[in-house]
Amino acid sequence: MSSATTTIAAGSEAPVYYEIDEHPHPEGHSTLLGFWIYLMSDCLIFAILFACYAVLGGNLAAGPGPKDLFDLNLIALNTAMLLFSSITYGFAMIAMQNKNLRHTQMWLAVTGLFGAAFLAIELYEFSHLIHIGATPQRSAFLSAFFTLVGTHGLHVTFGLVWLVTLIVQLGRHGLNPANQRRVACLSLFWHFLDVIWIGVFTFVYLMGML
Amino acid sequence: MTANAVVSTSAAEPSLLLGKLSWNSLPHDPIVLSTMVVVIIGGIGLFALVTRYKLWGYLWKEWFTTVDHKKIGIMYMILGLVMFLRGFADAIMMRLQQVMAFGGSEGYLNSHHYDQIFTAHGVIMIFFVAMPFITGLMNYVVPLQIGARDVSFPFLNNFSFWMTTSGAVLTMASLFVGEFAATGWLAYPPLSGISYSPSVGVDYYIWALQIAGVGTTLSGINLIVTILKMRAPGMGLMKMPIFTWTSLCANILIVASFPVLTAVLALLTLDRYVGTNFFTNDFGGSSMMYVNLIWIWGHPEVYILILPLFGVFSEVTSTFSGKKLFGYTSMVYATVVITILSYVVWLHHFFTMGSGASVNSFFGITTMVISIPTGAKLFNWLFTMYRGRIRYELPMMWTVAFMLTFTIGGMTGVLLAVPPADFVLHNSLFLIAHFHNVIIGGVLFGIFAAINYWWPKAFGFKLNQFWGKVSFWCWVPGFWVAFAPLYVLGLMGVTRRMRVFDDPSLQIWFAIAAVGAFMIAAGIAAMLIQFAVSIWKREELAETTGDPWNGRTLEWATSSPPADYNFAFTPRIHALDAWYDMKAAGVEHPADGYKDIHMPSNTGAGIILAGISTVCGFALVWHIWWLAGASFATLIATAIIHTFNYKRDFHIPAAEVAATEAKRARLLASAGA
Amino acid sequence: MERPLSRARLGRWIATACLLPLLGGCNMVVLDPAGDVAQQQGNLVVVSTLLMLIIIVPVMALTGWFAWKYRAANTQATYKPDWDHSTQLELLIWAVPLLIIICLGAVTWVGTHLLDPYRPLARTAPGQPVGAEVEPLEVQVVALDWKWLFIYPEQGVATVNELAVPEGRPLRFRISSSSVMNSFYVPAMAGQIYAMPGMETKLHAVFNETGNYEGFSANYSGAGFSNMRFAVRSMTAEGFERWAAKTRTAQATLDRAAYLKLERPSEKVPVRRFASVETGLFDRIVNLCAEPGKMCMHDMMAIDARGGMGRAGLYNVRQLSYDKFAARGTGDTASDRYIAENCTNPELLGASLARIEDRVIDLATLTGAGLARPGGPAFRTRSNTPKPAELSQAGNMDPAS
Amino acid sequence: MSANTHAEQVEHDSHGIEIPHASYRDYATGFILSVILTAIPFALVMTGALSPAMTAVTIMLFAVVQIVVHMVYFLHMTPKAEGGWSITSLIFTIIVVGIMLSGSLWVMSHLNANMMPMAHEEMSQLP
Repeated sequence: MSSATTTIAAGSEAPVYYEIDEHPHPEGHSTLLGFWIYLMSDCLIFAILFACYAVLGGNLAAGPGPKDLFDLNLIALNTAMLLFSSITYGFAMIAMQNKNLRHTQMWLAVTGLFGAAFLAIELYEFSHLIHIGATPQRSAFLSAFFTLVGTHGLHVTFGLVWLVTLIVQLGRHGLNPANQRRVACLSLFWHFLDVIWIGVFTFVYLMGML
Repeated sequence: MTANAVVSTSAAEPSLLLGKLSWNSLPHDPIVLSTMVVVIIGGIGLFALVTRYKLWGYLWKEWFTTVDHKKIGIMYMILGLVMFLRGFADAIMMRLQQVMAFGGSEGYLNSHHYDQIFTAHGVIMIFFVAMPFITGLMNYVVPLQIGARDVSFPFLNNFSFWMTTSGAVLTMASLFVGEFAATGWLAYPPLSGISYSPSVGVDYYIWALQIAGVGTTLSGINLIVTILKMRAPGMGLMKMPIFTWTSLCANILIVASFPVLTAVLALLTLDRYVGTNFFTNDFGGSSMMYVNLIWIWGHPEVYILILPLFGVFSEVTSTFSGKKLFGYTSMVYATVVITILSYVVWLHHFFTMGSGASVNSFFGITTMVISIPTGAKLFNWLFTMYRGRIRYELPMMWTVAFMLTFTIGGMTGVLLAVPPADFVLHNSLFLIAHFHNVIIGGVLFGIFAAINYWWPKAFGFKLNQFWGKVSFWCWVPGFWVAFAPLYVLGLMGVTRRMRVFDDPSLQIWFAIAAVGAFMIAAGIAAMLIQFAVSIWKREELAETTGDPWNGRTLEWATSSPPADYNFAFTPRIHALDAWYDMKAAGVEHPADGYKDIHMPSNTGAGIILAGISTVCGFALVWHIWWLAGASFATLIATAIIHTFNYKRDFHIPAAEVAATEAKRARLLASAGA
Repeated sequence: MERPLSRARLGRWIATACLLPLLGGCNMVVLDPAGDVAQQQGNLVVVSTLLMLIIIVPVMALTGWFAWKYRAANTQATYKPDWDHSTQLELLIWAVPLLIIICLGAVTWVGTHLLDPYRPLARTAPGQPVGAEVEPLEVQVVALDWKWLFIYPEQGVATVNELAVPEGRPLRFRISSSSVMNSFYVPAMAGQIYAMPGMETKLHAVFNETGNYEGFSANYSGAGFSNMRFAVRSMTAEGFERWAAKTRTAQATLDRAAYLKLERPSEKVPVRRFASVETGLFDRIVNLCAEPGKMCMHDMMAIDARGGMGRAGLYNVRQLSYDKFAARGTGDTASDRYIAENCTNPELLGASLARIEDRVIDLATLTGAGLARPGGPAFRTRSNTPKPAELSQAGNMDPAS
Repeated sequence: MSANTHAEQVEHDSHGIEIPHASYRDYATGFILSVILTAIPFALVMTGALSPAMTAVTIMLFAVVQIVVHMVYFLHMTPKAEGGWSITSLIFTIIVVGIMLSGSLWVMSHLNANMMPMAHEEMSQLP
């Protein structure tokens, strides 16, 4: 992992106790791992929300259930948006590998558009539900539903803010190592949200419609 | 006496400008009022002193904005100490109330006040005393032990500290502005729901913990990555000092359990603020779900607190017995096993909530199983002492006291894990005695051992022995005098959180417990005197070798206090107990060949962000929506602006390193002469 | 189970004898209770402690001994700075605790199942099995803010803050709460169990001695918690009959309206007695539908189990018409909503009731794996379950709905 | 510190960053698999081709597979990335999540069955 490990090993007879000819840990060499561990902790937040949905999802309080409220066509569209944003983010990563700043920015922007579309659809769904009276306050099921899906939506929102910031930062500083790291971190974040969404559409929407 | 003791803060219609905040929110109670006056006068005095001696610039530059893990560690310890005094004041007040409130006497605290006190005591002691203490220790020691120059994310470290402080500030603010939760430290709904706790107390609780929780989680991530990525070359996992191992496990537990707390509290927040129905009685909510979830966090939390101290005891025992740690490998495995097992025992906190027998016995037995690795650890310390040369310096005294005290605490813990036994002891003073037995006897004694052990490293002088011993001999017997009566009372069927009592035969036991509490108070006073005397006589107690205890791990290879960069040359590890190994091999520190050292720069972003978070939390507590919105927007904007700062590091020139190291070499030479 | 427990009793005497000089005169009710269940639980405390002392005592002795013997001043003692491993010792320090935990685990498994509060009593005292003909006395317990309500369906009476029971007869408590979590605990009788709103816990116990005891809430429940105590009077069977007869002559009666008044927060409430109780009141309390016009939880859950009421269900939310929480400090009742009782859709209601009628209650698995199924009377739970038809009809006829 | 040396430092550092290597092939494979793995569950539920129980099992299976696909092709999870620590932390998280979910469901089903007014008949099915 660090280049220092290899420096000394060769040849010297007496064990070396201090690294004279030192190669420092490169700055930010822990960032991706740190960010990944953050994602794991975020994953636990979602796990708790899923657990709540699993336990409370059946408590409709004599109100409407999933079948009365969900529109699978809308969710299919939503899922498609998120999937497209995944692949476009992938293209941004490849553009970055190829040191192509313009393309990186462009693909990030496209990703952002898909993400925004996803959010818009979700907001439409929520406002529709609230409009007909299926508010989070109506039943434990709706509380759990809005919170789980809404938390995912909040993450996407946060991802969008980050995405915009990053596009600006790329414009200012180009593909320097710090920015490359940030693009890579956001990539983890974005794809992680995708993984969560798989859980959401399977367990909340599809299972709800059975 | 009727329910009118409940002071209604929601009587006035919330205003647009100040939300629920009004003159009525300030204290009426004479006790709180006088405390407030004292604190305000003290605060003004402190402010004046700092201004008088023109220390603001120094504090800002050297401490508040620092990204040096050592200084952050010390600031955590100070935070823990300050909050410890507050938490202990609560404890003394409870002891006094319980000894007075007999024979129809109401004591001196009404329920509104008393219920807040026991809640605040629990919350403060766990979140703002024990957690800062252990985080501070890990922050200070771990990078030194693994031969690193700093943690992986120095800025994040500063930010985490200030977020923890921000939570503490909110908790303290609740003392004077409004009130704190009167729900017990875990705030079970429906009691903590808006229907039964309509005032701001629970909101303070929620936001203080949420803000501090951000800090704790981030610092956990930071330390995990530091340990995984920043170890000196040659330090394989099985060559890591045992304290680093236990810290790693504790931080894994932090990262894998605090999000649960965050999520649960967020759901409670939604219930209170938005009117959702997660934990309400009606509309399909389930309050048992809250209890279930919060203990999924709560039990690992216990191990978060104790594991690092197990590491401390291991280091101390090994150092002061002048021996290698017995059974290092089994110690590591025991730690890892405890880490995993701590996730499968949470239900033992609510055996009496009505689960079936198979669930209860499953969780009872898993709980007992944890005692096996814990027992193995105790044996390992025992056999480390065996055939050693034990020097009874203060850290070692605390360790022996720990071994004797914790064993009893462990035993009563296993007892409580037997569900039928728990049915008669749950929520009793026996339970209180048990967990104080492990938390004081384990966590606090460990922290005292650690403070005495690493103080010379952090400040360059030892702590005064005499006052240390006075403190020790007040604390340890004081603990037993204070808590043994609670074991007895528990067996007499007395419940926790009681404010008044009927049965006069109980009073004597509460009186004994109160005496114990005052002995502990004397112990705390002696400890503060110890610090003061030691700072006063720091020239006499000066420690120039960097290795006052004939230590075994890498932190003792540095000067006391270590240079900003910790190690001028990164050490290379060949064995467990790296420094002992280096001493045995007679390694000389290289005298020249220094290079520029790459360092992170200080930044004010952490304290600014945390300050805004405090404002935001306060606004949310009081439903001052415009302020909450504005401060949240500012928070995000500030964070984004901070990311536009790409220049976060600098280099210490080789010449400066050489000068620092030469100075140290001179010191060492003079010490040796 | 007989033998280990009698051995446990011996252990208990030993332990008590050891502690006696220290604790002379103090009444350790947990270890020396008046009821068989609490007695067994207390014995388990002692047995477990003794089991653990097998290892705790040597460890503490060794700690003291090593700490003394290997002090630096004692240069006579062996000093082996590099000795850090011994396979035999390692085996020992893992194996001995493991063995003890295995024993303790076995004790726990059996004890937890046998002393499960849901499990009907198999005996009233050592060597006194409960006959098939014995009907346990049912007491319905409600934790109110901040007092206890006891309803005796068999006697048709109710009390506040006074629990009177006949000695020697199995007791069957059905426990709930009106607002927040409490814990029902009579240390002299049996271990505690939580009392929670909208839920029903059960406790089976028996008193083996007559006398006056104390019960209380063991889980903090708000401002009046400290005084949430009740008198427990264990009487002879005849004494209990006399008590019940006397209670039936009391002035007050407990119907839903009286209950809703009683439910409001108050502290240090003196003993009150009610000559009669509205049928099904306890079930209404458990189902959170003592308030007029509010849908009962079992109806709600039956509807939920069938997929809810659809979008139509969105409109059956009503505002609470009275100030339930005022005394707890909430001035704001406008936000307290509830779900209206469903009387407009008889078809739906009929279906849910049919489902409730159908249920067959079998508590057999409560015996736990590997344990004998207790014989005896208590499996007639069915007769004790809510009579929903009656309940709902009462609700439908309520003028408020 | 002059801007000049700082820039050099940055240049030097860029060698140390371990951004996982990605290729068009990876992303395309991942995307196509994801589309298939998403479309089939949706179709199954929308058309009702299988019995509800069968559908439930199938879509859960598909979800698990799709999560793995995302992990491999989008998140570039390999046992070697970050010295194996990222996959270790992932496995640890999965274990903890598994414990939390299954434990909570088990505990809550017990509590509900034991105490909810409605659910006595479920008690006999409890483990």
